[in-house]
Amino acid sequence: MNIVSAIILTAALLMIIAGMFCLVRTYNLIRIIIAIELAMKAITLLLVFSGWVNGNLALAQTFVITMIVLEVIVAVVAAGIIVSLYRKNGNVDIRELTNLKG
Amino acid sequence: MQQFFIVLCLVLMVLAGGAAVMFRSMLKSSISLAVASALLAAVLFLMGAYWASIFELSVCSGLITVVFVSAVSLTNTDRCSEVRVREHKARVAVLPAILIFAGAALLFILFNSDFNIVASATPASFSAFKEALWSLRQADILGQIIVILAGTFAVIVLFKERDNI
Amino acid sequence: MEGQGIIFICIFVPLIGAFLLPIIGRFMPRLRNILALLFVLTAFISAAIALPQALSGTPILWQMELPLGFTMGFLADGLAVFMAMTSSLVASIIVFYSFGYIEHYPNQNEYYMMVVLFIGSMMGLVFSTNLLLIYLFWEISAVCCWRLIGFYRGKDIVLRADKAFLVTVGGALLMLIGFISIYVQTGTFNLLDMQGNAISNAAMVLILFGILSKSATLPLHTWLPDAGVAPSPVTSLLHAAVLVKIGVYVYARLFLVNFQLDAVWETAVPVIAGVSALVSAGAAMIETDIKRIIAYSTISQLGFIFLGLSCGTMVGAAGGLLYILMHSLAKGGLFLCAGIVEHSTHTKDINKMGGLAKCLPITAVAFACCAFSVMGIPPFGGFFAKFMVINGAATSASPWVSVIFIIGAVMTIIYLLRVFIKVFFGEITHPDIKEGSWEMVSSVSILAALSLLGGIFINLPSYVTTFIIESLGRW
Amino acid sequence: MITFATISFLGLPLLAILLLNIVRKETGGTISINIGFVVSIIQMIAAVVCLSLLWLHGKDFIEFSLFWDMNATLGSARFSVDLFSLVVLFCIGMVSLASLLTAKKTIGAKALNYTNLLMVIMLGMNGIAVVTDLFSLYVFLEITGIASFVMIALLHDKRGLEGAFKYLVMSAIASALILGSLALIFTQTGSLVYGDVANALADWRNAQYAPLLVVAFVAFIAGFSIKAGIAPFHGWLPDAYQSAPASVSVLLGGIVTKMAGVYAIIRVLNSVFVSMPMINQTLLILGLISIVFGAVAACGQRDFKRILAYSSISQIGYIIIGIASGSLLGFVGAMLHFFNHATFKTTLFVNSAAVEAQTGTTDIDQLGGLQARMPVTAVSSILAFLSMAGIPPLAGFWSKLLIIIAVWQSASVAGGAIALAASIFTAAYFLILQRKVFFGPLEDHLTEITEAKGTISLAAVLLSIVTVAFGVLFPVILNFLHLQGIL
Repeated sequence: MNIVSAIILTAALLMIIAGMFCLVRTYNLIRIIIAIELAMKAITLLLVFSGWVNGNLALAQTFVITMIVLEVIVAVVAAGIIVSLYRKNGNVDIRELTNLKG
Repeated sequence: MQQFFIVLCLVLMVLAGGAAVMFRSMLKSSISLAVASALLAAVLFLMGAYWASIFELSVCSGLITVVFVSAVSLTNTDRCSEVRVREHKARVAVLPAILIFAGAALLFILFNSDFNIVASATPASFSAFKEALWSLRQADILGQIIVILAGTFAVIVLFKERDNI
Repeated sequence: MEGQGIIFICIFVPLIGAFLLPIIGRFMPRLRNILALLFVLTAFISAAIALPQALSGTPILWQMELPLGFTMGFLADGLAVFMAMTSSLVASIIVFYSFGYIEHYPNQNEYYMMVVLFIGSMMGLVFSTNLLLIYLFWEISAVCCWRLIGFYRGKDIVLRADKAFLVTVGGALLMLIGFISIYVQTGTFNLLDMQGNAISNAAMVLILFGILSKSATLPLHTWLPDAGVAPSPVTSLLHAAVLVKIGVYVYARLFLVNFQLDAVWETAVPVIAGVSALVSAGAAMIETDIKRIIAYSTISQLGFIFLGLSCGTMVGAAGGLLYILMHSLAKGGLFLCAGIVEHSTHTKDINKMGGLAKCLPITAVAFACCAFSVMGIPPFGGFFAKFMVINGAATSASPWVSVIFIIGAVMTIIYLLRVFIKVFFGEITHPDIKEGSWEMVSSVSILAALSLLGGIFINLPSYVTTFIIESLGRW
Repeated sequence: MITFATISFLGLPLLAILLLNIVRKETGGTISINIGFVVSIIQMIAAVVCLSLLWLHGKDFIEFSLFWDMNATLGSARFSVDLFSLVVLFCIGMVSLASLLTAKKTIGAKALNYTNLLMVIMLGMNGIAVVTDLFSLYVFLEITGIASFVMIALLHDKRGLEGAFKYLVMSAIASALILGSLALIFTQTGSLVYGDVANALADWRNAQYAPLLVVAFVAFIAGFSIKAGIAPFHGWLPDAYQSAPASVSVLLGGIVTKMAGVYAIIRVLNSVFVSMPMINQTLLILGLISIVFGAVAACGQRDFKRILAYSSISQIGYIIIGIASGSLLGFVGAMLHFFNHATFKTTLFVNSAAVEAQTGTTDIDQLGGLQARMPVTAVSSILAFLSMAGIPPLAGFWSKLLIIIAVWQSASVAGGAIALAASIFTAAYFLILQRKVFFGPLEDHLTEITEAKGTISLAAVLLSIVTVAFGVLFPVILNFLHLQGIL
């Protein structure tokens, strides 16, 4: 394994860890989505890296493009839900989401 | 040289990602995310994935940032982002330790696996990319069409319709 | 093979007919009642028609080949037909009794449907030759029992119905685990293919749990007294005709006819039965609720049946089988009498009753006859059956068990006499009550008469049961 | 004929979306629901047609494509239907129909949006059923997910938005896990088509990259377990089910999470990760935890829909252990249980929709004795529940039996026994629910309630007929499967 691959994998892992850390650390709904986006960056990197490794970069790029489209739509839906929640609750605090208990 | 730039961009990207986590202000967080995304685009470009890089730059670091910034401004929550430090001191200390430990274990596993690298850093030709996209990935293109439809309906439901409750 | 149709009539007329009853009941309640009785009687008559062939040595058999060893079939051998006749006979008298008892309550459509479905599942169970079919009908009967116990819909009543359902279904699940372990060993669920196989003790314990939960024997008996909140015809059905007898029958079918058991069970099962008989007899002596007393007496008497079937001698097994018949008739009668008493006095507490023999003379006589049969007073049928059981136990490998049962029999006499005297003699508490409707009174009279006749003409039933047991060729 | 039938799975909902948005806004409501009926009924017919053609020609699967040339380069992401996907496609049509029947009475002014999203979600689920490529599988999973978030939030109420957000976050995490694992697998295989990956992984045990694949598998199973709501990863599922509008819960509970999680796991296990004991054992343990946990947790709930949600977790466990047994019998059992779960769980959600529509609440403490007032709902719920608790002769018993025999024979005796004994908890929460809602005395404030007329009752009746018929005719079905050489 060459050094660049090692650094790429490390960077991807660090981004995922940053995302997970952010996910459990925040009360803010928007920041939760930012955390997920951070993790998705790492996944993008991993996908291109895998194409780079096995020489099938063209295929890897098509994956990345499809994935980016999906990512955007998820972000838009999430933002829409957050804005609607803000209109109901007056804030974007996860501690306010207590209507569902069992 | 190229490898040096890849590494440099990666380091900067991780730093920007960390900044996105650490900033108190939501606006600054979103912009850090955009920067991380742009740096990722640079990495992808250097690795030879040109089209992925263009998409990453325009869509992720452009469009998604717009979405986040609008969400932040629509909800006026730029400043009220509180952090869970006060209530769960113990948990906040333990968690990074677990994460870093898990990460180290994963890295160890990955470094011990032997990647048979075939063609590192050979940029894909446009024709190969076109072939891959249009004839191999028909299902994904159909999926993209459907997901854009879904996004449209989502916007209609979530933004356009006035709620009557 | 001739006459397979008769088994199908016997099983499927009540099973399918049950679902017609609520539809008919919406328009013509009277017709529904008559049809319900007719369906059950059909089962009885077709079982009776099948009797000669069943005893002839070439029983009627119908089978459907299925992959994976799921092969299903119905077999009308002597044991099955005897059981089917006993159940459907008592059940048809109970259905007739319900005409009078149930007519003022809501949910009658459901009641008749469930009763007939109950009988149908019993008929299906006795003829089954497949462990899966046995389980299938077993669970249908549990569902019927659940709806029937909850007939009055009170909060407490429904809770007890749930308890009964949960206990019997839990036992049945354990039994199914046992069945599957047998299946994995042998590769089939078909009983005919594994005649004479030995089964593992683990499977035996699991199946025994199922049987004990259904027959309400000691560790799993508590649901049965609680089920007394149901209408009297239902309790009578549970105790006398169908539910508890299912457990006994499956025991006979699996462990007398089919599987070879470890010798240890010839002691273990009688001991469980003996403890159950004594403890519940003790409980019956201190209870004051008339239906609970009779319920505990059922648990106690089931001990006798189990003893007979499990003691390992031919006389005992024949006696156990005979006692199934005699106990069904007598216990059915006792519950129906208790139903009349409850209907008239609106109480179940024996301390609040007395001197009812004046107002309810026929009921009192019928109650006495049935009680004598259960106590084992000659010349009633119960005497001969009990005598055979204890005789069989005394000549078996562990004769000391019979001592326990003699004590149990004495206790039976005491607590049944106590009930009888408290309720029907002494101070008159309810001077202005009347007998129940003619359907109710006549059905208890029939049951009492049958208990007596069964004793007087004991030759016929005892010949049949002995013949059935002999033809198994075990001893 | 066959081309038409196969293409209708993906083409018809697309066409319907076009049609739906051409009609004028004012009349859109009723027409859109009717268009939905047509689409779901045609899908059911198409599934049956394909199934019979499959048997007539004696084939195992049919390949097809939508717009492009079928015979393009090797390794392209093409579509294919086989027995299992056709059963599943039939279920999708059936549950969509039930959801539409429920929606007709309850959805009101949102009919057009609802139908549009239903078409998208059908496209997503049909896509999951027919793709032959791991990445396309992910794409369609995501489509299904996005459409379901929006459907949960359709009414714009606080609860719906909250449930949708929780689902979205968990689903996004699951997607990240799945995609990361795909990237790791892709490094070694160079393709994500099922067959290619299976070939590349065939000798995984001896390969140098085995540790890498272990990481990939862990991420993969975790991702799909989140999507399926298997026990340690189930947090979002009850919230999502409870908060969704009535007709959407029907859809979610009946089919969506089963498609997104369970079907995907089964498909991948069957065509890609063939016979890997490590994965099978993990899934067996997860499945058993789900069965026991879901059933026990359901006993403590006080909301009709939440009980159903927890019971879904429990029932999914049965499907998972069936497939984890690794034998053909287990696979058939899992397939049949999938179908049965779709019928009886849909029935129950339709019943909860009926109760909600008539009484305005799903809190079981406020209900009681509804059987006298709503007989159709009560009887169909009893049948569905008995089927779920595995009481013969209803459908659920047979599929559970096959699964348990398979587990017992091939994997572990204890597993089979636990799975079977856990049915007692199913019976327990069934009794609690029946006692509080339908059985028992009629509450005073409910005396004015009437049966939910029209399409809701129709849906309940149709589904009950399927449950009963499947159970009673099971020996015939068993024989038929045997003749086809499947068992």
